[in-house]
Amino acid sequence: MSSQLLYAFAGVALCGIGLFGYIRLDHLLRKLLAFNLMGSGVFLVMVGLAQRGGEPDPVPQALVLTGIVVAIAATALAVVLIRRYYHLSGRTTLAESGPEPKNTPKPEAHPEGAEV
Amino acid sequence: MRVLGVVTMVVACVVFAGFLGLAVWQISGAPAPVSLPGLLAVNLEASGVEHPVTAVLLNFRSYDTLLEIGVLVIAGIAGISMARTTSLEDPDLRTSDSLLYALQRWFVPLMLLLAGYLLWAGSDRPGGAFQAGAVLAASGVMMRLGGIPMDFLRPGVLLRLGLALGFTVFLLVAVASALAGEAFLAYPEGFAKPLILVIETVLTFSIAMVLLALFVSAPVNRAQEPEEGERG
Amino acid sequence: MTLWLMAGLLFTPLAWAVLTLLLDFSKGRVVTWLGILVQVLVSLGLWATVASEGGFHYLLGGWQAPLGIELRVDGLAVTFVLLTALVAAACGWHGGLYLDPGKSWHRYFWPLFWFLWAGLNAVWLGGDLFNLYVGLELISLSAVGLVALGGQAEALRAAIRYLLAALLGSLAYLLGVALVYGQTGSLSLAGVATLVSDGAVSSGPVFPLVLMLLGLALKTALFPMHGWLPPAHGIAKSPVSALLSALVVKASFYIAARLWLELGNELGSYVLAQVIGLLGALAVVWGSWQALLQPKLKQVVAYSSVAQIGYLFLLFPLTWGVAGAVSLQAQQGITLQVISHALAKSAMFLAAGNLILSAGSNKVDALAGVSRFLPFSLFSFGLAGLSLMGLPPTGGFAAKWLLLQASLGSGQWWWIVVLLVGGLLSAGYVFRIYRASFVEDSGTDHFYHPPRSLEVIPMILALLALGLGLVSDSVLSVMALPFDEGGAG
Amino acid sequence: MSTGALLPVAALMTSLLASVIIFALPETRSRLRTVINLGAALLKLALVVVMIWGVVQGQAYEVAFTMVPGVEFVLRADALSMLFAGLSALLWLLTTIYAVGYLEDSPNRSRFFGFFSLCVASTMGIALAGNLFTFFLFYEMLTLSTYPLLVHRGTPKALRAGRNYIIYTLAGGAVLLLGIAWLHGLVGDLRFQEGGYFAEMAPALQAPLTIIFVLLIAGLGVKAALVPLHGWLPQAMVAPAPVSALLHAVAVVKAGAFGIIRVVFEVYGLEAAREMGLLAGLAVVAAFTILYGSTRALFQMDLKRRLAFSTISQVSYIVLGLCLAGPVGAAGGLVHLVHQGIMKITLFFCAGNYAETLGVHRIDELDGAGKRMPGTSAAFTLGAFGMIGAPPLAGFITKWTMGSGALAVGMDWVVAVLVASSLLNAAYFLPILHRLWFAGQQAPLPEERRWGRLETSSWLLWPPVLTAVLIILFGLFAGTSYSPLGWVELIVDREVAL
Repeated sequence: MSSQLLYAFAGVALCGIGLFGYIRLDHLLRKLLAFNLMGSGVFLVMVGLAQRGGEPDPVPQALVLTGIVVAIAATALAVVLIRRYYHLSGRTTLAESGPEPKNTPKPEAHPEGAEV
Repeated sequence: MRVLGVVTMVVACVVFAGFLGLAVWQISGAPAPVSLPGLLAVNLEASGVEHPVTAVLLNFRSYDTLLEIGVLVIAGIAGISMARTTSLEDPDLRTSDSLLYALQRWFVPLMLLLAGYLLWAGSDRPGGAFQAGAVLAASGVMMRLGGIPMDFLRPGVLLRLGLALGFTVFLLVAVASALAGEAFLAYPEGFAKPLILVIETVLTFSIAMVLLALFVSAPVNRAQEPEEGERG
Repeated sequence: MTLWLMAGLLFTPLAWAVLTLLLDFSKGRVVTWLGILVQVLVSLGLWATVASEGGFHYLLGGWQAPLGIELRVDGLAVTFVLLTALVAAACGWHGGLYLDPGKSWHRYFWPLFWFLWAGLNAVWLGGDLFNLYVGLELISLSAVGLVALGGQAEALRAAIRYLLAALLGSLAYLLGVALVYGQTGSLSLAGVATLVSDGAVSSGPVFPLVLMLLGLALKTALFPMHGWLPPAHGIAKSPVSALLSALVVKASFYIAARLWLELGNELGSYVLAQVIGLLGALAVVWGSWQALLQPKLKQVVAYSSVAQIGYLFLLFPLTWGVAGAVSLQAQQGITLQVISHALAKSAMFLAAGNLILSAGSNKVDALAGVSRFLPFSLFSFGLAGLSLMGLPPTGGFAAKWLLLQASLGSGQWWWIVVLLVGGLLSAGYVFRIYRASFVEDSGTDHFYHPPRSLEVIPMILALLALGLGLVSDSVLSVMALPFDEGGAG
Repeated sequence: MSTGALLPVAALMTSLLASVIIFALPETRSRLRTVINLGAALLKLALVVVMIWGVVQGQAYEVAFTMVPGVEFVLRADALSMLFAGLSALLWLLTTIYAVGYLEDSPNRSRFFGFFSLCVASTMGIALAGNLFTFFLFYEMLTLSTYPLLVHRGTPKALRAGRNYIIYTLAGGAVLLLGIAWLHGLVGDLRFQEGGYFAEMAPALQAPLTIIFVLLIAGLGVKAALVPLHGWLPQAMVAPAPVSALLHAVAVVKAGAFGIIRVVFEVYGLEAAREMGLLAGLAVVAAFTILYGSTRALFQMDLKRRLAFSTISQVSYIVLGLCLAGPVGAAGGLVHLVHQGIMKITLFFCAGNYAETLGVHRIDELDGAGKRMPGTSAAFTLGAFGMIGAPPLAGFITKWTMGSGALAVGMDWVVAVLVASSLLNAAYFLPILHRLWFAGQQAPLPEERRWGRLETSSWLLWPPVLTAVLIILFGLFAGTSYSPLGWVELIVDREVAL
């Protein structure tokens, strides 16, 4: 197999790991990171698989560039939502109810608790 | 019980990766019947830029890019829609570290320069609007952390104009091309390069704005509204 | 002419998004209503063009596929474009009157609304796998933004859950696209389809198709991946819920259906088709059952969406390896189901919004006496309910009839059970609302009476859903139009 | 579209438009509402008469368009549909008059009359439907438009009755739909045609056609209240009297029976149905229903409830008549469609009068009511005797024709059933009559209201009197060609002309 294919398989591995984190972790930020990991995996597969012949293929590179922008936009939006959600509910997970997290922020207290 | 769950998850992910790897392996076996790079090389002159990636991004598949910027703007909008205060400034986030402050004096101009270079380089070697915008945004983030007040970051008309500027110009070009008789997004003969340059420049600015806005937006406060039907 | 129509169709929503971003809510409302007018006219024009001259390919940037992006403008696409125009117009109109201009953040409703519309059009017309991905993300992010617009903790939780699900879904889809590109070297759906059917590529692994379908099913909230839908659709503002249930979930399904119809027969398998159909059937039963139990009005409607979406996935078993005529019946039935559900469900959500506004509570029990003092919104709700129950002469009934015929024709009789039982269950939750409204608790009218204009909108949509059944033949005839394959990549 | 084709549409539209306008009217405009109601009813009656005239001349009114790919929406006026259309048009007029008086200054009237007209519109549609698909369309529409009438009072009891009604009828509708869809998949879109389609039928279709027949009958039997599908009917009598009258005489129950007639006569064909041995089973069910209903009626002390069970038994006469599978028997069954209608509506009108005027609901409170309300009681008596089958009233005609039909085809046991049920009818009606006329009034009447010199409001009095007169006329002039019997014989000639 050509060396480029290594990228593809690295991407495959990343996808697997990312998926695991995505379904396993509860903390929203960790979930988000897992998602980004998976995303990178997908991009690697895309580029690596396309240029298996040896010469680079600019089209998937352009696609990946677009994909990265989209992923960043989504991630940033998610972070904003999570941050506000944390502040309003004091939670860092989607758990419907349950024990309040240790450090529920008081309105005046520093909002960016170590939680986030 | 908990362990069992973890194990099943691990197995599931491994199986998934296995299938994926298998698919990749099978696919890599056979050559692809269609070779876009070839087509690309043929049409590259007509695209108006030397660098194939930029050509794909801003000419061959410019519709993708247009929508992509749209996505970015959406994220920005949704971000600032969280804001309930007049300014996005969040004093809590200021760290007045003298060393950082000193370094900035050097770094910020340098980064601006770099951004400019990336933008310009985009046409014939790796680089382009997004990379430049990212660097620009990064310098903004540094300024922000360094405690340099950034009052222009209000969720006012100016900010929103900034968010939308690049997108607007891109859109206008697209429509102008349609009105010029070509198809939607088809650059008229010879205008390709200048138009693309213009687009890239404004895009850089807007991308930076969006990323920065998203970084600083949603300052924390208790404003909220009741759910539908719950009078309050 | 066509050029102008296309440019208008693609340009208007994006441009209006920018315009309304710069204005405040009330000004944005005026501008939006102007834009809605334009958009509806353009969609009608395009629909008429296609209806008279047949479909065509539109080359963006003048570049042919596979190098460039081609839009596939055929009967089905323009039908959905028109549908989107109708429903979105109604929701925009309603939203302008329903939302409180006093809240500064409501101004962002308009740009998000327009971006959503742009994304939908992009998906209906898209013929390029990656472009469809971008369109999907456009839709998802604006939808999430709309859900979160309230900014209240519950809404945010729902929005985050929705966002995470949507992201995972589109990522799976993108992975599938990456594999397909690696396999064929082309991104144009039509191109890939021809390559596969010619055997130019060893039809090879099913995995990419499965991956894409899985991702899209997650975005369409197919049972058991529906968990994110009810909270999001239930808690959003009613006009938003209407948009989400009526159009947004359909977008990902539309792509899945296109993929299946183009590639399914080569890459799909009987088992795959049956499994998807089974999940759909379970969705019908489970969703309706949950809808029967929900204490909140909008939760009932949201779960009914889960159930109604289930029907759509019967497309997969009913079009795989069956006679052409049967497959056609199934496709027509599903198309009708999509249209009628879009109309009925938007009507239902808007009416529910009005009822909640009137009763001052979102509990079902709070509706006691509604049928006496403000029957109008209840009427709209009820008429829409008929379509969901699949009772004649609504579009829902026409769809059910065609699906029954398809199931009989394909010999897959077990879907008949799903269709009939599903109809009865939906009758169960709709009549539960009627029943609550017929209770005579007090002789006094303690309800807030919303302005007529708010009440008229859902009624119009409900009547459209009702009338669809009567004209379904002519509606479907547009989809059967010849499609000139000239310029297909 | 020719003017001829327009007639059925117009007949449908009169009540549809009426309902729309009435819904739009504010609650307070009761005068205008009444005018619209009666106007629409009269107009419809006129239209139907015109169509009947045309049909006699052998004219065919038909309008059709493709609704769903492969299926047509057909409205058509033929002899059979006119039988039902005429009945419902006539009785709608009377019931409207009655309802106006009955619901005087009670709440939610615009809702009530709106759905009331909608209900009649669907009945008209059922009568005029030209194929099973169209029939089903209006059949379900009927279900929905009657629900609000049933639960009109909004009491827990009414709501419960409504829920059961909906469960029964919608489930029945689903079964019916399955049958229709299957038939359509098997042999395509079948318009109703005299003599049916399966006279000469491939033996291969025998099995599926039998199953489909069962499905169709089961679906229709729910509304026709065939035992064991009758559960909803006795509860449904919580509805206001005009509604029960309509339900039992014209709308729901008859819709089911009429559907069965259509299926047997004009889809399968009487002959084919018999050869396939489908009618024998149906006959047994019908006979059982007749006896069961009458027996249950004996033990009801609530007047309307007793009438409800009597309906269950009486409607099955129609079905039983078909099963006799001979021209005479069929005529007997068909004519009962009309006769049962007018007799039962008379009885329900009277029951409503007792309830409204004297506040009497139970039979044992009726003592001496005859002297207090002679007109109503006379009408009631006529209806009761009609049901029992005393000559020369309408009911007698039915039973006589059916009996001779049974003998003609050698199904003598049916005669036994008829006699038995007549005895049972007598057993549960005569005691009521005795209480009305001969028993002296013991207890004071629960809540008596006075209407000046008449025994009750004239709105309430005249409809039952009129229908009572009709009972006599239909009986006396059964021989003439414009009596229901004459008309039915014309139909049967066309249907069973083999």
